[in-house]
Amino acid sequence: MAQLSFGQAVNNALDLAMSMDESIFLAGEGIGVSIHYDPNMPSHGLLEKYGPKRVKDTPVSEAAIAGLAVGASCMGLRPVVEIMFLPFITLATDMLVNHAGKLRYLSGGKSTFPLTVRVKAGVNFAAGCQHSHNLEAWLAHSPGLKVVFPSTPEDAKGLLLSAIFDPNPVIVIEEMGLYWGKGEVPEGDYRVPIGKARIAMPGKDCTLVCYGGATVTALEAAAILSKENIFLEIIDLRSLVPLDRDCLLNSVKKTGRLVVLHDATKFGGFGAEIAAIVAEDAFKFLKAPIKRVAAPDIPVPFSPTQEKFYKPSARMVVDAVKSITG
Amino acid sequence: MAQLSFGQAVNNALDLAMSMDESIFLAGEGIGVSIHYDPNMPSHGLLEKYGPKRVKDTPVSEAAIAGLAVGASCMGLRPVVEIMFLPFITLATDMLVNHAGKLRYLSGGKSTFPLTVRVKAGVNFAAGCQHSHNLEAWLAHSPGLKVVFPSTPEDAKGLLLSAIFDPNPVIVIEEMGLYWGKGEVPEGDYRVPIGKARIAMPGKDCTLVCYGGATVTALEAAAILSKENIFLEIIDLRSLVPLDRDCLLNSVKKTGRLVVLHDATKFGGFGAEIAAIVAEDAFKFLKAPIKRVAAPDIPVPFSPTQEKFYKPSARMVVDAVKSITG
Amino acid sequence: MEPQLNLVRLKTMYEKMVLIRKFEERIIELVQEQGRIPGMQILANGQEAVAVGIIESLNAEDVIVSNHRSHGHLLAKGADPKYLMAEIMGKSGGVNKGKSGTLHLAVPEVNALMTSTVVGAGPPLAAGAAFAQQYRDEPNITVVFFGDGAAAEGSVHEAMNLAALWKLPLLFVCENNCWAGAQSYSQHCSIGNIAQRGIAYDMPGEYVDGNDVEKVYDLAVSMTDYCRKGKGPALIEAKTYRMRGHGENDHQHYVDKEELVFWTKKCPIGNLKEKMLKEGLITEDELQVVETVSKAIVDEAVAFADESPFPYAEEALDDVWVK
Amino acid sequence: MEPQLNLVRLKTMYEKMVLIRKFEERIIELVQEQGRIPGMQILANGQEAVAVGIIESLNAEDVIVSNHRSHGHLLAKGADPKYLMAEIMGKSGGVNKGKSGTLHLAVPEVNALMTSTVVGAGPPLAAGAAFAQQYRDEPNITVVFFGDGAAAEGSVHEAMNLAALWKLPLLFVCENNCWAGAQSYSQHCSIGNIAQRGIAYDMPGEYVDGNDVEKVYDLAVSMTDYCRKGKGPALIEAKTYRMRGHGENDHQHYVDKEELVFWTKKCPIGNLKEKMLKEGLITEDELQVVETVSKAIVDEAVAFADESPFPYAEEALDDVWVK
Ligand SMILES: Cc1ncc(C[n+]2csc(CCOP(=O)(O)OP(=O)(O)O)c2C)c(N)n1
Ligand SMILES: Cc1ncc(C[n+]2csc(CCOP(=O)(O)OP(=O)(O)O)c2C)c(N)n1
Ligand SMILES: [Mg+2]
Ligand SMILES: [Mg+2]
Repeated sequence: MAQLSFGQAVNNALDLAMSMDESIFLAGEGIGVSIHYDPNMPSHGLLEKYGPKRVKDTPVSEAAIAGLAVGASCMGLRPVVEIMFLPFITLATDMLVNHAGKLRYLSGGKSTFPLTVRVKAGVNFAAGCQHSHNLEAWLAHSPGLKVVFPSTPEDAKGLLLSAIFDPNPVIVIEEMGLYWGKGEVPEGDYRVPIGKARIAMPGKDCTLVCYGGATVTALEAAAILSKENIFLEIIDLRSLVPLDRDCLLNSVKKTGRLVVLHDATKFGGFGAEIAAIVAEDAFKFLKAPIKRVAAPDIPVPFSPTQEKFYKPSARMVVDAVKSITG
Repeated sequence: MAQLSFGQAVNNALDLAMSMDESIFLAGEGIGVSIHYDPNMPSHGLLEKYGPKRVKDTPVSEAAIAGLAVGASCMGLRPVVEIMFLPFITLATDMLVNHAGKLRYLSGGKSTFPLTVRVKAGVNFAAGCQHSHNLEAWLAHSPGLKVVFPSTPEDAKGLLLSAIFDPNPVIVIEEMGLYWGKGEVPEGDYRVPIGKARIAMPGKDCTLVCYGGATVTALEAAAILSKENIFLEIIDLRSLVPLDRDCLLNSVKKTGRLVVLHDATKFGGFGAEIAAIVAEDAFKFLKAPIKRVAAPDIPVPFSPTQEKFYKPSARMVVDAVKSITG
Repeated sequence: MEPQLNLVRLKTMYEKMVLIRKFEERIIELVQEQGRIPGMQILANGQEAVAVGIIESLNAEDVIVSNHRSHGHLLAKGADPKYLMAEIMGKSGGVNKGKSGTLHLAVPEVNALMTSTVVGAGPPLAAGAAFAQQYRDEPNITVVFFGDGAAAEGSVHEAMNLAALWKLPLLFVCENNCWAGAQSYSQHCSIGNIAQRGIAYDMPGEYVDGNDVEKVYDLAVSMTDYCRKGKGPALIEAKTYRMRGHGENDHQHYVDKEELVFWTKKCPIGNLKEKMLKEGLITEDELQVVETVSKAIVDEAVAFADESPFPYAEEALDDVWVK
Repeated sequence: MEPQLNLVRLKTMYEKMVLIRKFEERIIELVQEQGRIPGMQILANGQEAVAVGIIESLNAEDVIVSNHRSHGHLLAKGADPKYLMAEIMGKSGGVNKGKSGTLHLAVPEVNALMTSTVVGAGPPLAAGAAFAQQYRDEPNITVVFFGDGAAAEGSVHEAMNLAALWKLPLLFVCENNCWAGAQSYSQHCSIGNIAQRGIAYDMPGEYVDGNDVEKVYDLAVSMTDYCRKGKGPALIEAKTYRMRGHGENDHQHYVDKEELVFWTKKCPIGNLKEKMLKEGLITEDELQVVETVSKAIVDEAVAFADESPFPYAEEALDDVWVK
């Protein structure tokens, strides 16, 4: 075990994977030479270590970056490419959704696309709505793509390694605000299986489902609530696709209550899917309405007062939980 | 009233709007000269009537088509552009989601974008998954965009006219399979308000929520069920954004049961939002689990046997309803 | 005739063009027999010389990336007509088990790994394939076929810039068939020759009479040679014509009939046949054999496809994931 | 000095450049005073001559579409520094009520209606604006500013093809500042001069020393004239340099220090000042007035911004829709 920041954990996974398998290369805007000179940035130092053949800075061309990944993976390489921020993934969605996710199917299972796309998310960095826009729900609604969204350094490493060596296309969403936060990270080729959720905190009164940066908010809320003797069971999904339905349903069967939390906007967000699954498959265990805590249905505002207002808070989670418990 | 096909109703709306307002122009791939020579196609005959200044065939450039709409609308025109098929909207999502939906907000309410994007949907035309892929859930999850999805000739006309004269960006999804089907359509400047659902059939036993082409399936299912004395209340949403929450909730409060139906894939589909709203705001009225009938989480297969399997059927609706009634 | 193009090769190319033509003519018949083929059929009738001339310059290991108009490319690359026809009919014996149909036929067996019907998608995919070839120091190259209409897509620009910047072994082949759907070339493209866009990326770009298989082949040989030597990508614009509508339901109401007559006279197959006859390179008997053989191949393909059952509905759930 | 560029204009341009420089130097100070400005600041330091030279050739009714590096463009077009500064600080008195911040400042009052920080998004938006001008037979044109990095985006290609095809009154201005983030020009672009891409669309394309405001202005006059006459779009590549990092946290560890020295000597403001002094076009006193006035304007802007409160949190919910 080592104490690593989230960013270092990602870096460690990339480094390890590259040292294990020659068919892995990295590509993206500033993946080699970066405006940041910070060991907490995911690809820090890898150009120096692996050289420009395997660490490829690209032009500002999101469709080409994604196309590069699709085409190269089909030929047997294992591309790990980066789309800088989630809203820019719009520019790559044709390549990801219509190609990465479908070309294997279209080939009748003959072609394979073992590619990984890393993309940064976050609503807390005062860059406004064209840099901050959580679109994980889009990707999760796209057949043929796996989607993971880690919340701890350990999972950041373990899920990324699993993603890179997965024979299917995997989108890895990284919460930027977490890059500098530290945690214990197993050494070596450590993998976290894609499709398994994590019980971040066991509890009996209410299930709280979250992922990525919202997990931090959830833990804060749990701390507040525990003082009032309300015990949350926090499920950190880790993988949105495939989803760990069993973990979700078992928890709700136990607690009888569900709150879903995410930083994305509420309407049509991924939380709706969680709510719908539970309303469909654990209905009779539900003792109260399902609550969703999410961002309002607006673009992310710039001004600090308003950006803070936008991001779902522990207080909102506490209120939601209390509205359905006791 | 006139008997018009759905396609003619769209055509009639375009024609009327153009004759009423000089600031309206059409643009798209084959919007003027088309490979189809069929009066049931939405823009049939409009080039001849309004000339090439107002009916603009474009290059095959979806981002530019959408950008054209955003830029021209900001200058006070009312662009009505077409993206040929829903999966190709991926190529326009940056322009639509990051620009059409956000630039007004970013301007602090100073700029306005009265644009309309028409796009064709459908899973039943043997073209495979790169032509057939219902992505309405993406658009509905994008702040700043309105989304409508009519199911009858009357609504096709009335919603399109409302969309064109709406001061905000509106995406109008047209179910291709419906183009040739006829119905009564009011003459003249007939508008259907955006944000109001339609009770396509009143009933007492179970609420069925649907939109677009799935409404046909819903009506079929209702006919079957009525023979067994199960009476569906069919809500044809018409608008996904803004959503007619009242209509939805009132119906569920009455029936106590909900089935949601759409042709899009299930996981993360728009049906999840409907289920989540009801599980949140009408929970205590629910007598049974909420069921979703939707396509499996796979790309649309080509082979007729498999494409038929893909598309949710009346039989599946009947089974879902029966599993929660009686 | 150029020196590198010997008679054997010329005959092979002729045979391939005839096979493609017959294969697609049979599709036309099948479409007319209501319901025998589902969906739209986008045919390469009139464009056979591009597919054959370009692909004749390749090795078996070279990769091609194709588009919605792929029958010619795939047959030229050696795909088995049986499996193609079965796929086009949506049968379980199809090369893609009926999941694809005509629009996105992938035939990895002949290194046609990816085909996309999203206009303009081929070039970035092909850049990825060419990158893999460069990365592994392979002697192979990738060829991507796209239309004049596709040239307007942003993805094509991104791919050209990337390929030129990284000197990828990638040949861009723009089949300029004068149409993008119902839009004529001058209605969708801002320049006279798409080949000229090579200048925008510091990449060689040349156009060629796409109805003359010998000329196409000769240019392809020099361009593929350039790519193979690691000098970077190159662009060929093959000027040709789409003889049928965009899909068999398109009756070309918007096409000038004289233009069709003009191009009918420029038929790549008819002209080559005449030329070979005139120069004594082939006999009427030999020509007859070519006809007979290709008809037999197509007959066999249709018989195979007819016999192949439709796939089981539930098998639609397979092939999304590598398990 | 060219005939059309009279002394009054030259002084105006000098004043504008100085104002932009001072405005952004104040931002640098404010960034250093922890917490006074939220987010990344992308500055046009060193590039002032491009904004000023181009925009001086426009009328008030002409439209500009800008990008993440917009302060210079907007100030040159006449935006009020008070409202800009307040917006940059996220205040309710900001030109966009604090919804935008520095990255997407829109100032419709001066016909800067749309600004996007999505690299490459400007050109298609600008094509839409230019289309509206053409549609209404207005005498106005649109100018879009984008970077050398942006030139690699597909959207730029689509917009250029469309604009050239439809002969839209649109001037494309590529500010080639040698960098796209931490990638130098030769690492992201496949050709020597982006201006050359004009050929790919049959559109005039020329490059100019972007640090020489007179040359920029002269070329802009002839190019805007071309666009205004309905001949179609045109492309200017202004060669300049980004003097600061990409954001004030970027300490340019990847930049060759000699290159910085080289470009420091080419400062568009310093050189013009020297030239005007040498040629007796301006006096030291006049220069001092320019300094004093621009400092006063910036002081006033900061004072205004400081006094303006942060917007109410709940007002975040406004301005999505026209009600
Ligand atoms: C992204 C996208 N937009 C639109 C279409 C619809 N479409 C299919 S073929 C075609 C015309 C393509 O023209 P071209 O590239 O010249 O190819 P050709 O059909 O002439 O071979 C269009 C617009 C599509 N398949 N993909
Ligand atoms: C679509 C998109 N991709 C990536 C980015 C991140 N990004 C911001 S500025 C920049 C570099 C742009 O370079 P250039 O166009 O030359 O403009 P400059 O910053 O040099 O003025 C990048 C990659 C972005 N904002 N948008
Ligand atoms: Mg064509
Ligand atoms: Mg730059």
